[in-house]
Amino acid sequence: MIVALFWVLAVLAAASGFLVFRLASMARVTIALLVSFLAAGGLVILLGLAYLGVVVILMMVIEMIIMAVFMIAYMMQPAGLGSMAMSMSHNQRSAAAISAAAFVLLGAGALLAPWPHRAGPAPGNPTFQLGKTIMGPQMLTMIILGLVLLAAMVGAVVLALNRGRYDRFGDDLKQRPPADPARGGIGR
Amino acid sequence: MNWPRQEWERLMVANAPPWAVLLVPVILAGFAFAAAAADGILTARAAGGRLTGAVAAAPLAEVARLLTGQRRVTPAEDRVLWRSGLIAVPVAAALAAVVIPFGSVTVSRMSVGVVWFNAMEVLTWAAVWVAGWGANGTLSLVGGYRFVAQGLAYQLPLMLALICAAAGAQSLNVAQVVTAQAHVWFAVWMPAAFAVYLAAVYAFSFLGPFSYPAGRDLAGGVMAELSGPDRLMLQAGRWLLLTAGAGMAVPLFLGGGAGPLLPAWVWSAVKTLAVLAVLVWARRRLPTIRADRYAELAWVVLIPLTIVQALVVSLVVLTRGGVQL
Amino acid sequence: MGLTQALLRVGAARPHVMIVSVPGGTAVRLAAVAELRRRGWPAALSPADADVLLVAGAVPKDLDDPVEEVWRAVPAPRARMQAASPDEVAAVLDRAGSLAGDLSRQRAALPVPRDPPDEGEGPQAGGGPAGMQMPGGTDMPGGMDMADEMGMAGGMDMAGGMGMAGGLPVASRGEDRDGLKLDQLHVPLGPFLPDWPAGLVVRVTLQGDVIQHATAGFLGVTGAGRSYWYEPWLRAAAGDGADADEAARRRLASHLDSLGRFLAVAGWDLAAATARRLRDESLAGAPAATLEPAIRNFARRVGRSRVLAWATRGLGVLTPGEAVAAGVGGPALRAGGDVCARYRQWCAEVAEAAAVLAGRSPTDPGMLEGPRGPLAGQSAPSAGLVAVLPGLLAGAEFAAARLIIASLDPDADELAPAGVGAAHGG
Amino acid sequence: MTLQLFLLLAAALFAIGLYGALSQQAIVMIMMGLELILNGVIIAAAAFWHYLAPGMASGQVIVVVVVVAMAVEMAVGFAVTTAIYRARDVSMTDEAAGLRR
Repeated sequence: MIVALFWVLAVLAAASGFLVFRLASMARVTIALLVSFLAAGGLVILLGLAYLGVVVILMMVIEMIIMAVFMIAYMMQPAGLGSMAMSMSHNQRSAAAISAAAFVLLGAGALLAPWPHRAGPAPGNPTFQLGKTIMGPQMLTMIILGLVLLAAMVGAVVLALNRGRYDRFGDDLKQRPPADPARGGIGR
Repeated sequence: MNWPRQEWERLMVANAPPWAVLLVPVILAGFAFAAAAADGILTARAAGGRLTGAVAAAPLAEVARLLTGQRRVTPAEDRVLWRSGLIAVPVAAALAAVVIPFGSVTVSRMSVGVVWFNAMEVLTWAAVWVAGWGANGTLSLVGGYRFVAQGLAYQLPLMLALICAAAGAQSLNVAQVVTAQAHVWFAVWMPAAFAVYLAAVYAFSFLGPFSYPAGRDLAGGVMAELSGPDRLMLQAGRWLLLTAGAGMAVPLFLGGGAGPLLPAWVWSAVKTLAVLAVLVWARRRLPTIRADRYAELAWVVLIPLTIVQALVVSLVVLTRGGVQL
Repeated sequence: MGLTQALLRVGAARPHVMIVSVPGGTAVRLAAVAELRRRGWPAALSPADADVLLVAGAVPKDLDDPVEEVWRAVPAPRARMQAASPDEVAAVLDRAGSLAGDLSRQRAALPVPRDPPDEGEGPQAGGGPAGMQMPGGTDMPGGMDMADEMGMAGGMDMAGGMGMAGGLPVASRGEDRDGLKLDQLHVPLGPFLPDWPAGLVVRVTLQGDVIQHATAGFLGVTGAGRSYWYEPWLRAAAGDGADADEAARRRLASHLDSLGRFLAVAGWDLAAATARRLRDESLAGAPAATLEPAIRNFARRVGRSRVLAWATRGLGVLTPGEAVAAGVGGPALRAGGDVCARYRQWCAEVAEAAAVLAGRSPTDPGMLEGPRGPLAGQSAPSAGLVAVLPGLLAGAEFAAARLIIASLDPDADELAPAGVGAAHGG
Repeated sequence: MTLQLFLLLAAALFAIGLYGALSQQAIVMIMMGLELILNGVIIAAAAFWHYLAPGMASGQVIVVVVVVAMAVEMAVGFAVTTAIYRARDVSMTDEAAGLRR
């Protein structure tokens, strides 16, 4: 039963991942990638990491839908209808060769490497194990991740915005309410 | 195959037989029917109509009507995505309900039930957006996008509200969240989290004040192009989501099946019905809250509010004897 | 087959009815709505949800095609009915119910014609598929961007300008408020959206759900300037004798009708249902003594709602100066502000009219003007309301635009057919 | 079901993602390729944790880091796309390369 589940999820993950670069409609592309992630999340759960698996599912749904919004906004012909669905790829052949080589290399490594045996028993609760680790020995990792996330958020907003505070509040920053195209919900 | 047994137990352990999984959608649908019937009665009363047995049975008649209805076909629709999105909504509701304990019986007592519930509810993001997209209609598409906008507003406060309950119990396991409320319900000392959670229940089932994605101004939004069985899927999905949300409020904030005299499952049912009654009663009493207004409120007021709530919960847990691992 | 027939019967016992209201059909519409409520039959929001299409009133010639399009979008089992006068409504609905529940007749009518992929220019049914294929516009799965906060700004993108894809025209692009050149859709709103003024067609250029440009006008104006809501004033003008009581009642009902529409668009179902019930009661001649407290109660609750005010503040600001310049009179001028001010003005006037009815305010028939403003001017009050729409709608998001239109609620029947003009702007 | 099987799947996802990242022109499609690569990394890390060292949380921490990396990649990637699109009206790498001239 578990083996069958593995095969189903594995094939689903790889096949829908492949479909990402074969489908024309941007909505279908994103949903295909989402299916690949959902299958991967299922596999992570299968490996005993329930928390991380469910988090992968949760995060990827949100991420992919936001991705779909941007994909459709910026892509030509997002619906991929008719003959207008032009090819938007380049050096297909060399890309295929390189990635095939990468697969062979990685696959050979996976099959030929002398993997050690399982060291130590599984923890009583892997979620607690993760929590204790990132709040303990791996605290530095978490702090750095937090800073990176913060920097990414600030950087992304700065890059994406076309209106600065002088546009919103006027040259002397005194204009109230700010000149926003739509009013927000807290009385500004 | 060296699968350590205890890992699977943590994941799948149920104190119900495996076939009970099949009961989850049935029980959920039963509660949803009750809610929809109550809603119909309230609608009829507000309009000044007569209250008859037919009004109460209207949800059943509606199912019959939609089952015989013809499916709508629109030009250049994306049928595969459209239909799968529609089916995904009730499926997500049923999957989310798997971790809800009914009395002392749970179909899945997985160790991460709270996160599971959240993840299954988030599936509606993809499902509703795709349902809006697939129909290839302006109003339907705008409705689908509205759900994403609404999701960006409600999701983070909801997550933080769930974190409050989990932190209070020091566990992501729903059964342990219930156990942790043996003395005081979480609703009592986490009122902000409870209120945010209830608002989010409306939001993810896009009913009541959060029916923005299916608003009247959009002639039904994501529902605008749906007829027959397709419409049944999404309409049922909304009510099932509302019911699942109400059902989950009971173990998270209202002490689960705990209560005097009556058996636990009766208490679970009574509390679920009470939450549903409040949700159904209040749903017509507020205007639609548009995402362009709610997003700012959620990010500027509700997220800090729930963070403070989580902080308070953590401090209480620490002072009450610290973390037991 | 027995099962299908049985299910069909059960469903047809409570069919969803889409009322198509056309100019000149106000009285029939009111009768139909009241009859639906009496039977407990739900009103369909879009053709896809409808079993019965009830055309309220005689269809003017230029609305023939739009009605036909809506009908094409109604899935089987279905029945199309027409009620020319308020008295017919009950009988027509009876027939509709039995028709929708008749398996053999429904089978005979199948298949329902599919929508042709391209419909060309023309006003379209809002909820229908028809409203969906953008005439002169696009192939729909064009999307929007989320660049501007969470508010769904943005546009449908399909770079490359015009062209055809899959038999559908492709969107063009244009500047938007985020400085991104994303796709534009040209969408006609109306004439048959739920809670929408009869005959109104607003052609909008949408980017995402932001309206960039709008033109507004009426289709099918046949009323010869005889609006249902102005009947007492028209009679008075014709010298038939002014009945102050009747005028107050009609104005009350008119405002309640507008309020019901506005509250429904705002998604406040309970208040909308109350407004409509009170409207029908006041038209049916309920005694003022029972009507007045209920209306005062309702007006206070709606007028003081903080959530509704929060949701509508700052939308569609119409200053008194602009209003006068456009020829807007009546409550929209007196409110002199945003959507919130306008619905509050209605609430105040509703309470006032109820007080007049109950004899608690001095009655002077000359003082009480028509529901949308005085008829004295050279153009009908609603002509001014339509004229200000393009300016108010430009830059508004879809939901805000619906609220703005509902807060003005122009009435096609005030206009004489000759005076049909489309307002432009944006 | 063995470690090798999981690693083969991870390698397959990695290779597909690499193919996409190399062959696609649209920035958003390249990001899809990167996400697929990271998807492979997630599976590999979880498999390593399960089969090699479940006693240590390192495998889990890698998964957390990768998930965060995905979020960062998304946020910055779309911000860059938005900025380029606004400035030059392009969303393709080949066209963006032309902007230098």
